[in-house]
Amino acid sequence: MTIKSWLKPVVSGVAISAISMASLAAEPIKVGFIGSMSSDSGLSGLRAAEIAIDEINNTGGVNGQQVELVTADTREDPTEGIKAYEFLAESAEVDFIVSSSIDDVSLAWMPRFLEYQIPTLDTWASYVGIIDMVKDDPEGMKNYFMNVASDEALATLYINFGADVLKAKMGFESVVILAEDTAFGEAITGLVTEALAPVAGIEVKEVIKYDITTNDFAPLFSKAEQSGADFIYQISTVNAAGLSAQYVKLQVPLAMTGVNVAALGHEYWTDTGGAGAGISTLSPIPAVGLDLDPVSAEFVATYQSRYTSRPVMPHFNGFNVYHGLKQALAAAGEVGGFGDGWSAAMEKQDLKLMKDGELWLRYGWWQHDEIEPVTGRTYPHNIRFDLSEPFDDGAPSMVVVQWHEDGKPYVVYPEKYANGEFVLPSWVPAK
Amino acid sequence: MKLIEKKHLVAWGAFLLIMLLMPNFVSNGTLRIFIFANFLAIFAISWDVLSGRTGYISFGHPFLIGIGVYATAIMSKRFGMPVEYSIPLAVLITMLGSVLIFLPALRIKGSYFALVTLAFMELAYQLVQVVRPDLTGGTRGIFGIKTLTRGAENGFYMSMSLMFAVAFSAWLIMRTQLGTALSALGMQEESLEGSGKSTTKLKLAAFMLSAFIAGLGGAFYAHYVGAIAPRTLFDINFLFTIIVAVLLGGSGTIIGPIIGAFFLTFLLEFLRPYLPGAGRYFIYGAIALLLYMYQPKGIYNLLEKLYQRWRGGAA
Amino acid sequence: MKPVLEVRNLVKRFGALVATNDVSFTLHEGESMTLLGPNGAGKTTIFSQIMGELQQSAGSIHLYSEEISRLKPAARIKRQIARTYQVPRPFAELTVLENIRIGHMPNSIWDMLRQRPDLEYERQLAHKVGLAEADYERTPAELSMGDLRKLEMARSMACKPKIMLLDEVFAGLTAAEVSQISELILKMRADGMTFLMVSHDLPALKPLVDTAIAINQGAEIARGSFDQVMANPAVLSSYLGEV
Amino acid sequence: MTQIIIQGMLLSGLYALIAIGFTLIFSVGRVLNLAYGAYLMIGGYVYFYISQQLGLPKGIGLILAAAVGCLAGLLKYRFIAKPLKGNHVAIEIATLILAIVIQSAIILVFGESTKILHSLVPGIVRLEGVTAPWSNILATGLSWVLIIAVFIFVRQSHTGRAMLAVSQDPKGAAICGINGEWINMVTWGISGLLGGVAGVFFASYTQLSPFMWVGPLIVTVAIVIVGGIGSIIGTLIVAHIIGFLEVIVVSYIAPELRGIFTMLLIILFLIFRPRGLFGREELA
Repeated sequence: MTIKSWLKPVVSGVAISAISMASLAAEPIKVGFIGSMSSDSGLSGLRAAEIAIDEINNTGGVNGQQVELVTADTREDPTEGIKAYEFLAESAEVDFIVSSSIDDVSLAWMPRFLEYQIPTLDTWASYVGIIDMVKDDPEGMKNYFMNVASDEALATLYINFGADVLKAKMGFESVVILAEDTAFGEAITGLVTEALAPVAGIEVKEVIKYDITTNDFAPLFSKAEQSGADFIYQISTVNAAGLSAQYVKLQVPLAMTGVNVAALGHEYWTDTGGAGAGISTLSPIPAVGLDLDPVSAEFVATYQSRYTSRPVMPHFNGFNVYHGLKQALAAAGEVGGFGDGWSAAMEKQDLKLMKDGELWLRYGWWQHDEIEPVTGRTYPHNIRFDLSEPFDDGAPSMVVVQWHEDGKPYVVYPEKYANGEFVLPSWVPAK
Repeated sequence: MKLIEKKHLVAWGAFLLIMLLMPNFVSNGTLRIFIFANFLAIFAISWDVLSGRTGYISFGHPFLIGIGVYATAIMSKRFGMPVEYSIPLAVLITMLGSVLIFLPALRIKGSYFALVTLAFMELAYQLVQVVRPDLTGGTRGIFGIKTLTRGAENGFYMSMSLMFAVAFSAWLIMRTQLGTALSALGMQEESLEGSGKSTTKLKLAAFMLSAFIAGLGGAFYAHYVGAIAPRTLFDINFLFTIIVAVLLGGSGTIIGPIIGAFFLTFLLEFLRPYLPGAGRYFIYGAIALLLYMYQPKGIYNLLEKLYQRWRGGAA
Repeated sequence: MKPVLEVRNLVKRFGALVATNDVSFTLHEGESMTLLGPNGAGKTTIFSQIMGELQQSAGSIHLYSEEISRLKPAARIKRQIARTYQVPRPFAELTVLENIRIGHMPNSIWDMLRQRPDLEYERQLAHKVGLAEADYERTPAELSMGDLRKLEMARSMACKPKIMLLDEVFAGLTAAEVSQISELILKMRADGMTFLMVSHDLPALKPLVDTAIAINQGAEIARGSFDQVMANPAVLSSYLGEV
Repeated sequence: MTQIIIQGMLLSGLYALIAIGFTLIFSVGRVLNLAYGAYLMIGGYVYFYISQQLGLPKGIGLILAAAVGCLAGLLKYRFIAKPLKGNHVAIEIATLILAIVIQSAIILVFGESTKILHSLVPGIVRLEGVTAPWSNILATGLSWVLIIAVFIFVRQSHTGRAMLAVSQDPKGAAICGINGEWINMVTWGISGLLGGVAGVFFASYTQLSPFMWVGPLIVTVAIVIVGGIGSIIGTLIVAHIIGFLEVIVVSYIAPELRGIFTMLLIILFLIFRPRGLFGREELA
């Protein structure tokens, strides 16, 4: 007799007594959360999942079944991510997984997803290659969804920002790119050099690559200054706070914009000790500084009454987890679980969040054969986005956010969402 | 004493049998934990063959493992080479790469040797990001490496057979005169030379054996996890896990590193529900430090002593 | 008798200090020679140069007419010369038999892997030097000084030398052990072994040697039979000077 | 050119400052304290907690950073270096484990995210078109002062000479009535103190993170290895060689190759000239 067969009667005995005590039938639905528990973005996602599940359980659960949350930490490390995914799939035996994993970690557990086929929703990773996998293998990837706009969509809208604001308004004609030496840095550098120049008419003077372990950016900023460019385009995901803090400490006399992941968090100002002024970054929406629709605002109110430690405001992926998890559970409710029909039911989910009578945020999906008009390609199972004004088909894929010297983040682009102007830091001379 | 006796073979057989039957006793989740424990045990044995025996402390073992990992990942992913060729080639490349840390060992030892190997690991970490990122994947590493198995049970059997094969072969080798000579090298290098043995040849043998195991473990590991990143590979934390596994289990033995690897991996998993984040490493590290300070010969030695006391008490 | 070991005009300098000052001698097959002299006279330094552990500053060393001055220690041992140390340096965590095994195991890695140890031979050697059967599986930490010396002898003998250099072979031994080792050396002499010895135990040394060379401050001061050398006034004063 | 000189001087000053405490322990105890990087981290986080989270004056933050660093040094001596006396490799392994423990403890208390320290002295100067933060100029000045102070202390004071004696011949020193225990404690304490102070400057120049200890540790090891064990002047000179080398590599060759030269220096010196440029003695 194996331990397993010996355990079975005991376990089922416990289960039976539990059932007889509770009038509700069946076992709970298990939702797994995978993300980095010690990072702000991971915590945002986790707390959003807790809130969403509590709300669903308080209104009777899904078809009478209660929902239970199981968590697994990735430490933003691909190997830990694989272990965490295996833990959720095999030890916890969850029915559904919501992920706040960064790109690298999602890519690492992707083979495990293909193996287990547990319905999974990504809320942080934006790598367009994963959406391409859905395109190429619709059957194998049928249970995978990504409710953040893929990075290609982010970059495309950013090029417009270059033309409309940097060139037209600020008069910037040339850029020096300061990019971390990563695959992400290389990809964005490629997009910017290939599209920013021809589309927006901004010349790329020089590309400076730096090691992600760089402590001292002073020589790099000197180099950037000497290039004679009008502004710096930074691509920084790993060491972002350090780079922007030194930018301010050294009072580099050039405007800086681009991708700065640290500035996506509400704690950015306190983390940098106020040394983050003038930095602008693209942000997937909902972003810091973005006004909220009533539904999301209520979620934030609940969040802030429940959690007092950082992050005090959920990151964009917190909103994605909250709305996305509810959609996933609703789809499961419609078809009686996370079985075969779930994917089709999930594809039909379409949450339109309105503010002042206008479409503000949309959690819907691109369908398999639907072509996005601007890029001319398909994005199955990616969140529905809109790349051009007036953004009436979906939310924009991103907004540009800038931290001003008053310590507040403002949305400066696109026009429809803007609540502030793109300005130069006080020490930077105007062009 | 170093010869092979029946009771040893019986013990190995029992160990193999328990491992083979393991999937019947435990859940798939536990099997997954065993898989990582098996790989850690392989790396720990590799470290011990070099550092535990000969006394040349390697602080750069992830460097060796990394060569194997990257070699097979690049060959199979970037050049589409079948795994049957890429793994043996990766092992060969690792053995060649180990010459880089073997040469310094001819001149320096002790702390200095440890530092050189540490520097090699850091150098590899930085080079891998800069040199040909189209091949190495730069900082992000390589994803979607062909995996050899699907499912926890298959992964378990693969890693377990590999670990068992490595452990048993290493054990057999350590029972031969070569094993005796390698241990002697760690105790008294001068006397060994004074007994007419070429210490250079013996060191080379130890480095090659260690690199063989590291390369083999690394290559299979790459094809198990399917994704590698330099940050977690050429990492002091990874080095720490390997060394601590050996020291806790008991260096200079084969079963010690296995015990250490299993103990550490399961401790980490056991702590997961209580401390989901990196805080687990605090408890893990504190236990490692205390054990190292007060039981430097490791758990194996402790068990042996307890067994002898128990037998003494029974007799 | 043919010459087996020739030392010609050996010089070793450590900076300004001359540790070996133009020493020459020839050792013939079956001969037993001793180097006499106070502490620090440079006897062990000569041993180390013969074995290749120290490189001489000038002069040469020949073994069976072949120059070995530039060979590594292991290569010299292969040419059938071995030594013991003033302070025994056993392999602390190996057993007595394993310690002996190090001496006679093959040189090639492949053979080390393939060949089983010759346990019978190890036991014979251990028995020959007078180690007790009960000690065979013990580690050096459990042995007396006398047994450690015997172990050193056995390990050197396991290299199958024809010439043995014995450094302070009687130091730290009880009277009984001294006579045991003496007997062993006499027996090996009878079997044709050539010896070069250093010892402070002059009475024990005397019956074992044919020739003596007295050394002081690295240079030879007298040569002849044991009694002749000991009667030399320069030798006496160098010893007395030490006291 | 001016830019290279100014940036080189500032970076080198910082490197000299972080290396000096490590040199001290290496020269007296002949011990590689791999948890040295953790002193820097402790100093930085203590300063962050006191002056940024509690909002107390920066001076108090700096003093407490030094005090906690000193305490960490003393504890490390009492509970690790002393029990493992003489076994250098064991101390290295134990301090490596300790560094990981400290790293996890900081993650438990402060979380994993990067923190930015306010500069000890805010503001910048522009010299010939090159920006130099006051805080770095102060760090450079302080590193010179501390190095000279330690140099004078070791050469002139009774305790300092006793430290030299212990470093050269522990047994001889004991015979001369020097209390080796006391000297070791003083050395570990001062080393921790210097590490704590250096950590504040290092972190305010760069940033605070639980993984920040590895980088400076490697730089420090390089400086001590290349400079020669226990050579205080060697530390100063080599800190400048490495600092300038890094700035030159970043400005003229390629920024991403910056650390590679440091690593090559370590490897080449350890293999071909283990006593370093100015070293006194070889460590087996």
